[in-house]
Amino acid sequence: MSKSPIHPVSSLDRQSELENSPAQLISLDRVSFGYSHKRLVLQDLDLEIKQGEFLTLLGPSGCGKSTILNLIAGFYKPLLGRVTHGGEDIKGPSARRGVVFQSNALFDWMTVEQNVGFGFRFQAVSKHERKKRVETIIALVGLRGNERKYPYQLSGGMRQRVAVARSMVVQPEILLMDEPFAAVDVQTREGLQEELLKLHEQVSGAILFVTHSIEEAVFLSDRIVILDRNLGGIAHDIKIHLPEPRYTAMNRVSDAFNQYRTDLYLKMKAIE
Amino acid sequence: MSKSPIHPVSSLDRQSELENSPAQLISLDRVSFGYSHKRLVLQDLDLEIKQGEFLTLLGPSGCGKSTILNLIAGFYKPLLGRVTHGGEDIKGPSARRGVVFQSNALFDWMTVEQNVGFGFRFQAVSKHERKKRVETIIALVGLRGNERKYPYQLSGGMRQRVAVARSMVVQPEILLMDEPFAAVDVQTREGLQEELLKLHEQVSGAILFVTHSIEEAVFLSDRIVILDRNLGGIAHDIKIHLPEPRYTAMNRVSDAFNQYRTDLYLKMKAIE
Amino acid sequence: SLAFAIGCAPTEKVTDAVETTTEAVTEVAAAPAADMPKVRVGFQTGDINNITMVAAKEGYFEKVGLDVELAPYSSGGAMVPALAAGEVDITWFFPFPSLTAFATGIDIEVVLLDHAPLTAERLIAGEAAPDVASLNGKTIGVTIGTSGHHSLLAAIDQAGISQNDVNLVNLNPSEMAAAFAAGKIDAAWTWEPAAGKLNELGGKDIATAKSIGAYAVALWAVRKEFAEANPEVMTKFMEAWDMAQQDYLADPKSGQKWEAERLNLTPEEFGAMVGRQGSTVVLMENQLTDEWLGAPGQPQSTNLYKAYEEYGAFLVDQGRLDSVPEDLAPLINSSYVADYLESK
Amino acid sequence: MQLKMSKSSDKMTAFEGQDLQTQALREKAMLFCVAIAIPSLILILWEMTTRMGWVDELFLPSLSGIVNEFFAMTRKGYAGTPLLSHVLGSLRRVFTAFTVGTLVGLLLGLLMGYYKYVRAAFYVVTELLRPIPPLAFITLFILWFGIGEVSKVLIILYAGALIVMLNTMAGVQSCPKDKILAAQTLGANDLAIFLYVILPAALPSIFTGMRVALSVDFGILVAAELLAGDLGIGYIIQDASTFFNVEGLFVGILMIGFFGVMSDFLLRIIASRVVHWQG
Amino acid sequence: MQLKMSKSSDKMTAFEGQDLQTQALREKAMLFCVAIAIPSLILILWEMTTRMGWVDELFLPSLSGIVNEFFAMTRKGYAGTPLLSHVLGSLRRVFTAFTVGTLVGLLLGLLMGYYKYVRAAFYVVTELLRPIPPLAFITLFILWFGIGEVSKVLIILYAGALIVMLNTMAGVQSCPKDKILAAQTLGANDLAIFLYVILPAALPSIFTGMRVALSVDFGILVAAELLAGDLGIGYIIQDASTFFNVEGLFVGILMIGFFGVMSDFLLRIIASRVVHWQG
Ligand SMILES: Nc1ncnc2c1ncn2[C@@H]1O[C@H](COP(=O)(O)OP(=O)(O)OP(=O)(O)O)[C@@H](O)[C@H]1O
Ligand SMILES: Nc1ncnc2c1ncn2[C@@H]1O[C@H](COP(=O)(O)OP(=O)(O)OP(=O)(O)O)[C@@H](O)[C@H]1O
Ligand SMILES: [Mg+2]
Ligand SMILES: [Mg+2]
Repeated sequence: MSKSPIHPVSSLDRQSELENSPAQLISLDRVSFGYSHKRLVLQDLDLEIKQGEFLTLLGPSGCGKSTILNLIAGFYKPLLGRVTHGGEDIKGPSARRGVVFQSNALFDWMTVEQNVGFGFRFQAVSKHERKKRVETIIALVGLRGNERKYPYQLSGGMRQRVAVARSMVVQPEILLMDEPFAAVDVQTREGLQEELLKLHEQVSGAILFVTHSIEEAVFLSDRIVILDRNLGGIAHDIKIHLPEPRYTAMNRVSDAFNQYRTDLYLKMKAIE
Repeated sequence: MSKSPIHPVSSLDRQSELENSPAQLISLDRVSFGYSHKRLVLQDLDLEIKQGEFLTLLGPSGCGKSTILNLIAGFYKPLLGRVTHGGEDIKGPSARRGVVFQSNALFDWMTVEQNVGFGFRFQAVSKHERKKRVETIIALVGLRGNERKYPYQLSGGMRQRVAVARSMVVQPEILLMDEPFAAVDVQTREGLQEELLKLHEQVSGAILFVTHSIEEAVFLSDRIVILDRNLGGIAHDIKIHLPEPRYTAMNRVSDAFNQYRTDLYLKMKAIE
Repeated sequence: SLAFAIGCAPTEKVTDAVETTTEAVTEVAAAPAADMPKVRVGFQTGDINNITMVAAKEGYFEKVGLDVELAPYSSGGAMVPALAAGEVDITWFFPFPSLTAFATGIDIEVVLLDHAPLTAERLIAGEAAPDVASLNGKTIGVTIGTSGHHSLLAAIDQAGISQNDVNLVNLNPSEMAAAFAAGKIDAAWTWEPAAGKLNELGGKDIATAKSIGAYAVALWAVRKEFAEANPEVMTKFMEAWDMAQQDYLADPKSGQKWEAERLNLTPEEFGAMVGRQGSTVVLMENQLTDEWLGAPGQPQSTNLYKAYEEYGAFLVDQGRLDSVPEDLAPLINSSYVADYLESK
Repeated sequence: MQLKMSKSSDKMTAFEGQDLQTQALREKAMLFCVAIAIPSLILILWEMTTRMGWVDELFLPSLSGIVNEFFAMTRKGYAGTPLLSHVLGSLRRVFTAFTVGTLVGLLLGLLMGYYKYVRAAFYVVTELLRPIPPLAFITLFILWFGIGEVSKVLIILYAGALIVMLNTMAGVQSCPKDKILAAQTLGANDLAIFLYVILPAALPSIFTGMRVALSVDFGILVAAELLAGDLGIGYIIQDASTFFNVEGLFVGILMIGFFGVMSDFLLRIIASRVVHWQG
Repeated sequence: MQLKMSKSSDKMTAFEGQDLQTQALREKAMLFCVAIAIPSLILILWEMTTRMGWVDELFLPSLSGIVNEFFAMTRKGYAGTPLLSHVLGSLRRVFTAFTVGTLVGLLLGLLMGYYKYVRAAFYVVTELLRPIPPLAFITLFILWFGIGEVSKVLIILYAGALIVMLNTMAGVQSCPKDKILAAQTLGANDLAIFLYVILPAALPSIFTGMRVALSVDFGILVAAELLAGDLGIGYIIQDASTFFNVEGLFVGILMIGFFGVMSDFLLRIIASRVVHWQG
């Protein structure tokens, strides 16, 4: 991956593009939420995600990152306020919003092909078209040759690729990823990060990413939101400018990267 | 922890101290090993660990880091060559060499106190003395007040502290730690790293540490050995000079740290 | 017949006999009972053990100096392994299990006859079959491989029906009533208490062991090894039995209270059941006739012996026993009764 | 705090009104009601069928008849023995068999789990014994062990012991390797590892085995008391069958059900006390 | 490559000689030998006890006697029926009961696992039924279902069905929440989630239940064939007991053991084929 040719496109183009885009894909509007009556987890949260944006949530454990993700996925409803997708209230889970779980949540009884093709069962897609698209996406995540394998025959990293491919295939407008790479080892994780960036480049759609790793957040994101300990308040909202394409090894050790890293590290420390 | 006063002692003192120490605690002498006849994992490996040294092994997955640790622990025997501790061949597991597992391997049916005190059952230590030493070490790892709790009542980070305390109590001459903090979240991990450094300062004894995280290795180690993909050959042997005390937050974002990090990152990339 | 039907008023003579023996016993009881071995006496929980209970509960065993331990068995079949294992010394059951035990090489001998239940075993049918002849094509419940099975075949044979024209269903006595109530069988050959239940459910008796001329007797068998080692115990047992028998015959109502209680029945219910059995008690002095045990050393001429021969052929024919010993004489030993009667 | 009402959909956790816990509580109450209502309904229907004459009492005794029979038994006893003696007799048998069977199964299971040669040695025998029902052994047990309590207890014991053995073995084998290694690096010898590490690690599995064994032991009671019995709930069931006392039969069956459930409940409580560390 | 020999200690994985795999293979072979040797030894000892006259044949028939009896049965049949008919009769009963019981248990278990109200509704009844032995039901089943195959199959069926039900329920409940959520975000409706997610996730547990149920079904065979029996291995066991044919009894017992082990083996193979994804 580090061998892919580097096109030193300034990321400022990308940032200004996002800046000028009027389209708010997801919007949380004064959202309050709690799992029980005893304690609120989020209070009056405002958050917007633009079309095509790669947004990462950082914050101390238990601050409500997963909760925000669950609300957008439609697994829970806000107590107060609105969570909208393209202006419409989110009523429940939908194929328009893909989710990748830390545990990958693959169907162990289906082959890679069947897992990836699962979403098509519920769409009016011709068999031929379906086959073609499954093939394409499997190639895209670098799993060609593993179509007939079962999850137990794959490594942790490969399993996460299948999970990503499975969500991509139904072309969701946003992909919600809750610490998707936390359970794989460091080397594999870096590979997966680069794959994800490439995929994001090729497939339109926003990504909401949750992680605990500052390095991962800096490397991946267009924008990082740091949440407060205090009822999911937003402490910082930072745009990341790194040279395009993102997925080069140099972007992990460049001065700009180290600067973001140091800055975010100190900001996080301040919250704790 | 970031509030602890910073004593800017040059770490060169510590390095030269280690340099001048003649005492080789553990020594691997032309060691070859394989789990089956089909394939060797280590070939002709030479490695020495000095008394009091904090040595970290880095290297690609499957290169043999855990294998080296298992050989020193006495879980396996080398096929060829010698593994010695204080000049004597290692014949099997012993209380002179503590081990902390990634999974923490706590005894779920014992309280924190009982877990920590377990090693005393096999030593001629008076009940009073035992109690006192268990108390001291529990305080040292910051678990006072949790003596009567069971592992399931503790967080992941607290469990790892118990595991460390349990190994420390029998005063091993070396502590072998195989990715001990890989399964806890980032914030907790940083706390544990700082605790470990403090403990290492107070308790004599060497530490052999295995990790995949370059940041962790740089932050913790006196010396880092990077293993090759090729039969556990040593690719690099690097001394780390960072200001003492190590356990300050600044040591994670200082220029020196970033330099080590970049250097090691590129060295690791070159191996893969 | 010299036997007394239960329920008949006992003669003065018998009452006298009871009194005299009771007196005799008191003297014997003075003899040290300590050197007498413990005797394990078997009884059947699913059947009626009137005289046995009288002997045990009224203290006749103690009076003669026997140290008796009663051992409950669910059926006569369960006695066989117990005899083989030496778990029980003396026990009562019916001819089939005794023949099974003898044929499989367990050393036992029949030493005493208890009673002859002449109508306990009977064929009971619903309205569809007023007599045996009308059983043609019907379903009949029977416990395959028992004396009931043997008798049923004899009954339908006598009525001129071929075995192939009836449908025999193998049922345990405990299952008969349920099957009859559910209308799954038209008739059943069985014995008390199941037979009584069938009557209660509206079944009519259409044949009995007596009506078809079958031999029916409850008999006492002893492990030969035990008997030969303890002849005095055998004699004492006969003595106690004699006394209990007379006591029971003197006042059957009172003698039945033990069993009525054990079987959870009112005295009236139990009395009716015993009445249906139509049992005749085989009196001590009649044991040595050819109708019962016969004289010592001459069992071949007895009705019991002839019945055994017939049963043996039947069981071999049914494939339940590989063979039956040519000589069944060692199975019957009336010498202990004879010894007792002599000493009396 | 005033909350807007959000339309509830059955797929989502809906929050209605101010008290979020109310709904959870209400659901629990509802579930409890259903759990009580259905059995009650069955009982009522049962009583109705006979009261209304829908079904002949011969086929299904009335509920009240069964209850009456039960009280009659408590007063008069059954077959000349007080009901309590029957119950205690059966319970004593089950618990003796359960205790001894558990000990035997535990010992064998520990050895089989720890030493693979012991495991290999017993494998074929235990596999072959497992499907053989106790009922088949009655004659042999009379022959070998007589008709006393020994036989009855052994009949109940062996099936339960096999189950405890298999579960103990699985428990020992499931003990994480790293816990054993950890104990070794702390200086523990083989015996200490066995006592302080392997045995506790196997306990959850052992208790699972014990619960299954206890339920099986109750199931075998009737067969065991077929063996020369004159006492016990199993005896009542058989005797009631013999005398076609369907009401008595039901009393016996329901008593076995009751004591089975009760003792399982007790064992569950004990298990959760002993294996408290699973949280 | 020449290797130095290192002194082996039993605590360590010792490497001796050049071929490291030899030892693992040798150990496997040894274990297999032990697994075969012990049962063989038992058989030889068994034959000896009677040959040498240590034990009366009445108590323990000789092995050769049992084998002879078996061959005699294959030739002459038992009680006028060919042995094959007995065996097929029993197997047919067990497999009918097993199939129907599994289907019933599966259906109930799926519903109970999925809908908590269904679970609540059945809870008390199933808990109470569980410890009640089939033997206790014989009289009632004759009353309700007659004396034919239906009763026999039902006696075998109900205990097995309960076990499959409980395991299916547990399997459904153990389906990871995130797999269900993942299916929802891919557009799956309730039916699809049930078919493609919950059911497959429950399969391993269902097969475990089926294996236990099958072994229980074999165990109940003797009790079931106590009911109006005239055919079957269970019938042979009882009839041989009644006529104190200890050799015949052993043939029956060993046949149940054999078919029990065989069918479990078969089911295990099927299970590993169906639930292939567990690796
Ligand atoms: N299902 C639930 N029921 C009740 N409380 C919950 C539930 N899930 C989360 N919480 C609580 O809500 C708060 C926010 O949890 P959330 O999982 O959103 O945090 P997070 O930022 O994702 O934390 P982490 O980094 O540890 O994953 C926490 O206090 C947590 O304990
Ligand atoms: N118990 C074992 N039996 C057989 N092979 C093993 C065993 N443990 C490890 N190996 C193999 O030995 C090699 C070295 O493994 P080792 O666990 O030492 O690597 P590692 O550097 O610790 O890797 P990781 O970073 O993934 O933990 C690998 O190829 C591995 O597959
Ligand atoms: Mg989270
Ligand atoms: Mg490793």
